[in-house]
Amino acid sequence: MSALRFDQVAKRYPGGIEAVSGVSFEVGKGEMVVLSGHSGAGKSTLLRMIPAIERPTEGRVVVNGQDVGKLKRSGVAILRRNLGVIFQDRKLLFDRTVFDNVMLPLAIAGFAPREAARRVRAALDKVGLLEREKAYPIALSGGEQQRLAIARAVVNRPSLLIADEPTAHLDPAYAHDIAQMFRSFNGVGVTVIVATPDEALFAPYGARRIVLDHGRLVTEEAVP
Amino acid sequence: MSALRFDQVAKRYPGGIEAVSGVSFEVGKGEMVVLSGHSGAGKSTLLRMIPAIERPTEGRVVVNGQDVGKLKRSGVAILRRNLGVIFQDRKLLFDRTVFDNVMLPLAIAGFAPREAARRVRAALDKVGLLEREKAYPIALSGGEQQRLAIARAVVNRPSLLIADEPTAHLDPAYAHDIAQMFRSFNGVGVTVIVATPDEALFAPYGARRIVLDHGRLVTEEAVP
Amino acid sequence: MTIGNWLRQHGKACGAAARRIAGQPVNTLLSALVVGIALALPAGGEMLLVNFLRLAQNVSATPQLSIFLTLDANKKDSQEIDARLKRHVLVRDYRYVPREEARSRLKQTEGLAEVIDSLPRNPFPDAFVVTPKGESPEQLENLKLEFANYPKVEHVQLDSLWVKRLDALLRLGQMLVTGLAVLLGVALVAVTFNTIRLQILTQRAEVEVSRLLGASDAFIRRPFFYFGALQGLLGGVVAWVLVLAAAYALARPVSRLASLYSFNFALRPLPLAESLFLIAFAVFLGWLGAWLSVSRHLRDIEPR
Amino acid sequence: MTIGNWLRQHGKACGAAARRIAGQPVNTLLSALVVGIALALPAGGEMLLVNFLRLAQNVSATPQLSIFLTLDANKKDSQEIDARLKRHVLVRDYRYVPREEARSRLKQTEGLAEVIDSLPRNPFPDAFVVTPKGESPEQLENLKLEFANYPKVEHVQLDSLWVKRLDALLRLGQMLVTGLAVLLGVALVAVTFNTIRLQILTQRAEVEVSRLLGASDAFIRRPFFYFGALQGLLGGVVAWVLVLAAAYALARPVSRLASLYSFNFALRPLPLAESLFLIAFAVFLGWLGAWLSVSRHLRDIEPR
Ligand SMILES: Nc1ncnc2c1ncn2[C@@H]1O[C@H](COP(=O)(O)OP(=O)(O)OP(=O)(O)O)[C@@H](O)[C@H]1O
Ligand SMILES: Nc1ncnc2c1ncn2[C@@H]1O[C@H](COP(=O)(O)OP(=O)(O)OP(=O)(O)O)[C@@H](O)[C@H]1O
Ligand SMILES: [Mg+2]
Ligand SMILES: [Mg+2]
Repeated sequence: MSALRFDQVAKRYPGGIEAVSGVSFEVGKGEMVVLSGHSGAGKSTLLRMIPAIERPTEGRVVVNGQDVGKLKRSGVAILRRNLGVIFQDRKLLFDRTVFDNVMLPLAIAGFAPREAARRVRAALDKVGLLEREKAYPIALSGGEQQRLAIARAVVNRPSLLIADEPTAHLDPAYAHDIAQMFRSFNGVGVTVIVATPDEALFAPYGARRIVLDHGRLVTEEAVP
Repeated sequence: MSALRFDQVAKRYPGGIEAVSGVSFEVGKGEMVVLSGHSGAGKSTLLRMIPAIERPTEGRVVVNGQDVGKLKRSGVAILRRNLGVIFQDRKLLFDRTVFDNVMLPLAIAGFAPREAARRVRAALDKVGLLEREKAYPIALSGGEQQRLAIARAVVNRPSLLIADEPTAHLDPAYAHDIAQMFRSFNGVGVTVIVATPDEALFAPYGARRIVLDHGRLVTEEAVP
Repeated sequence: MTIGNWLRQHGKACGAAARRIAGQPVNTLLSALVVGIALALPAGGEMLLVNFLRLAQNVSATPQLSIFLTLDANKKDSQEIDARLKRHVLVRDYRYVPREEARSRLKQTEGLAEVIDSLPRNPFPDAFVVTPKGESPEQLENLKLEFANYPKVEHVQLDSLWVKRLDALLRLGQMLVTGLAVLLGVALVAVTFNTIRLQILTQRAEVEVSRLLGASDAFIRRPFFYFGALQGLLGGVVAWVLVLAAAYALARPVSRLASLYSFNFALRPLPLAESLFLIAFAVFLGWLGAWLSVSRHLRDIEPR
Repeated sequence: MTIGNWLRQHGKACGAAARRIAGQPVNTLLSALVVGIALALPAGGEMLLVNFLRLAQNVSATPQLSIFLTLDANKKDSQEIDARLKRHVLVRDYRYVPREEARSRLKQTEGLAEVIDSLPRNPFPDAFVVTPKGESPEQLENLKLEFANYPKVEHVQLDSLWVKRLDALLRLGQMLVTGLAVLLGVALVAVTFNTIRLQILTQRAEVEVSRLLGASDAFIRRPFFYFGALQGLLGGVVAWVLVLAAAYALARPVSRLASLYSFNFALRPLPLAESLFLIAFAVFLGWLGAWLSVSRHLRDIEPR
């Protein structure tokens, strides 16, 4: 069973725009995939269909054997709890501290407070924000906010990690750190799918390449 | 008289972090400057002091001959009306259409509706979003939102344009277009100051380089 | 800024507020209902009170003096007193109550009808009921003494218990209505204050971005003021409708009650001038709530 | 989910709501004031009504029959009737009113004192005032006929005008209080509904992000329910305080009014059971408003 399978998926937005058309591909468990393409190619749309934020208008998206399009409300909630997602616009909560932002997925999953706090600190440490745990996101620089979003996505130890341009706003040095971090998640068995305009960044880690162009899949190959 | 002058400027945030220390430089009228530095180096902080979003804790920031730190509330409002700013987090209004987002600065400046609409369309056309004028920002891809923010910043034809990572979320092709666009603004006399992790992008246009490191100015030179 | 420009800015702010209100019909209706109810209660109370005062004025605005003749007074004696009263400068009005009328009036008093019927003969004397011109206690006391010295006058009585009762009732009513008005005025301002506060919070991004783009404080505040005032306007109209409805609903039981007290009385709804005042007041309160809220909450939103 | 987990989740939601409320003291106070005022008015009205009913019950819960003897009835005749009444199974209670007492009672009636004094002799007969056991109109009518056939009885009178008046007054009062309660209940739910709506809007980002991270509907709704209920609780307490204050403020004028009608009457504040009910009801209304609002507005917030 693959971790993720797209099966002739199309997404037409109400406005009439077909952001994704006839896309089929498969991601095996423990694989690392880089999704690239021009701005507006449909990368975010494609990624948003995995946690059922958008539903495909045609075809099927299958995550861990479940057809996402057929899930009920409660099924969607459970699915999301088991994914790690880094959104393109980060979706941080500006009225909660750095610590509480990372705590949120654990609170939702119902972790005991002590264990949750331990995990939050571990995740913050990994992205270099442990010292800022009491700060509010507004006091973070763009790159720090990006790292906060990453910490929140991985705190739950998801088996599938989805990242939409996780290295935007990061200088090359930090971007490499982040890529390295994803690589290490991948190394312990996490399936990773990353959309990025900068596919070269992930090249050293032997990620598979998927390229979109105007919603269509044009390339699917291992990074050279 | 220079367009912009920093005079031994330091900014210490309430938390105790000194984001900018003893920075002095000058930007002449019609110049184009690229500001770079690692994540958290203080680029955004520095740029935010120009429209008085942050006030320096030491030193002076002088814009068009005015000491920004000494401006009253109404003075700040007038100053801001005459700047074009692209914020790192874009600050779009998600409950207004693309058209209305770009209209806002003109409404604030009190333009007559017809002239304002003409200018809005011209600005949207320049960033390739004219067809999407009736859409809401949520229906735009990351890169499209970025271009919308650019259109809003230039619609008022400011004499000083401040851009904080304007090419984040843009694929290289679009990033070059945007850089080219800034170049053309600069060509008609607009002073431009851009923070970007990707200074190479602006190299072909002969922009001056300013590099920050942990809040200190380390390099100030023409791009080679 | 030119005048045209100024007008345009205000028109825009008002339009924006109106659109925001029209865009959420259910919530607008609910808010208007709350404001309307809050206003309708003191307004309705005031209406009842005004009606009651009108009734009271008809019934016994000025105290009256009753002159009872002796039982042996005859027609001529009555005429003599009638003549004196006619000439008296301090008598505004008077009425002759022959002994037969006194008897039949008393018969209407509860539980007395059959007692009176059972009496072997009419025990009542002829009487005069006098409405004097002055109202001060001394004047009345003097008149009372003067009348008592008229020939064949057994006794003069100053009608005051009824006045006292009415006064106590009215004072209670006024107290209730004033309390109601104060309480609900406070509630109203609080509701608007809170609505605008939350409105500001939901428009936080808009306020922040406008500030960043150089909007003046006036520019940012204006739509909120219009919002508050419009909400007040709607509430005022609802209040007016409620008061009207209450007047209709109460008309029946009130006039039945009045008839039990042998009054002929119909509830009058709020007159036009007061209706307009009610609505204007609602607009003012809405504006006030908006102003307080904006003063308190808008400064907090600084761009960052 | 284990029970400990469930408890923890509820505790957290309640804590979050409490923190949100405590974090904005001025606004919380204002909301509580609005809810409190809205609740206090019908509660206060009910208190007045309950007091009034109590008074009414004392005064004339059951109608009475007055038996007037003929003027020539002597002591023996009275004793005969007294004996019959004592034996009568349908008589709960009765009282002998000698003609002297009738005369002095009538003297207390406004404007009659001097008339009575001026009468050459006491025009009143001896009388009995009877409180019957039954209350149905036919029973009373039968009793009336029976008493009328007793020897030396001039007339029997059924006391009913007073009852009718009281009934009309009470019906008016009940109508006002019910109207008030309905109006203000609606206002209250509307206020909570609106507060929660705006609360949801201001927490839009939080709701959206929680959804994205896989929070269940219950998880998201819970804090809003607690928020509504807590706000209701505060409002209920304010309402209770207001009613208490009103009871104090009204005590004076009410008992003065009562004394003018020769009643000895003191306003009693809300009893404990009803105070608790008031507060519980406030909590319920707050919860209801939150529930309605959440049902309507929360689904709209879908992550995008
Ligand atoms: N909610 C929506 N409604 C309508 N159109 C949408 C919506 N979301 C995205 N689109 C459109 O679909 C197309 C693909 O958008 P998408 O966000 O998937 O692109 P992307 O590859 O992520 O681009 P970027 O690199 O700029 O983020 C774009 O043209 C965008 O305008
Ligand atoms: N409001 C604030 N309060 C406290 N600290 C802040 C605040 N804003 C920024 N900082 C801190 O100041 C330092 C500089 O931040 P700044 O946003 O200027 O960096 P930057 O160069 O723009 O970085 P990036 O490229 O990641 O956006 C960072 O360490 C950041 O955490
Ligand atoms: Mg995207
Ligand atoms: Mg920055």
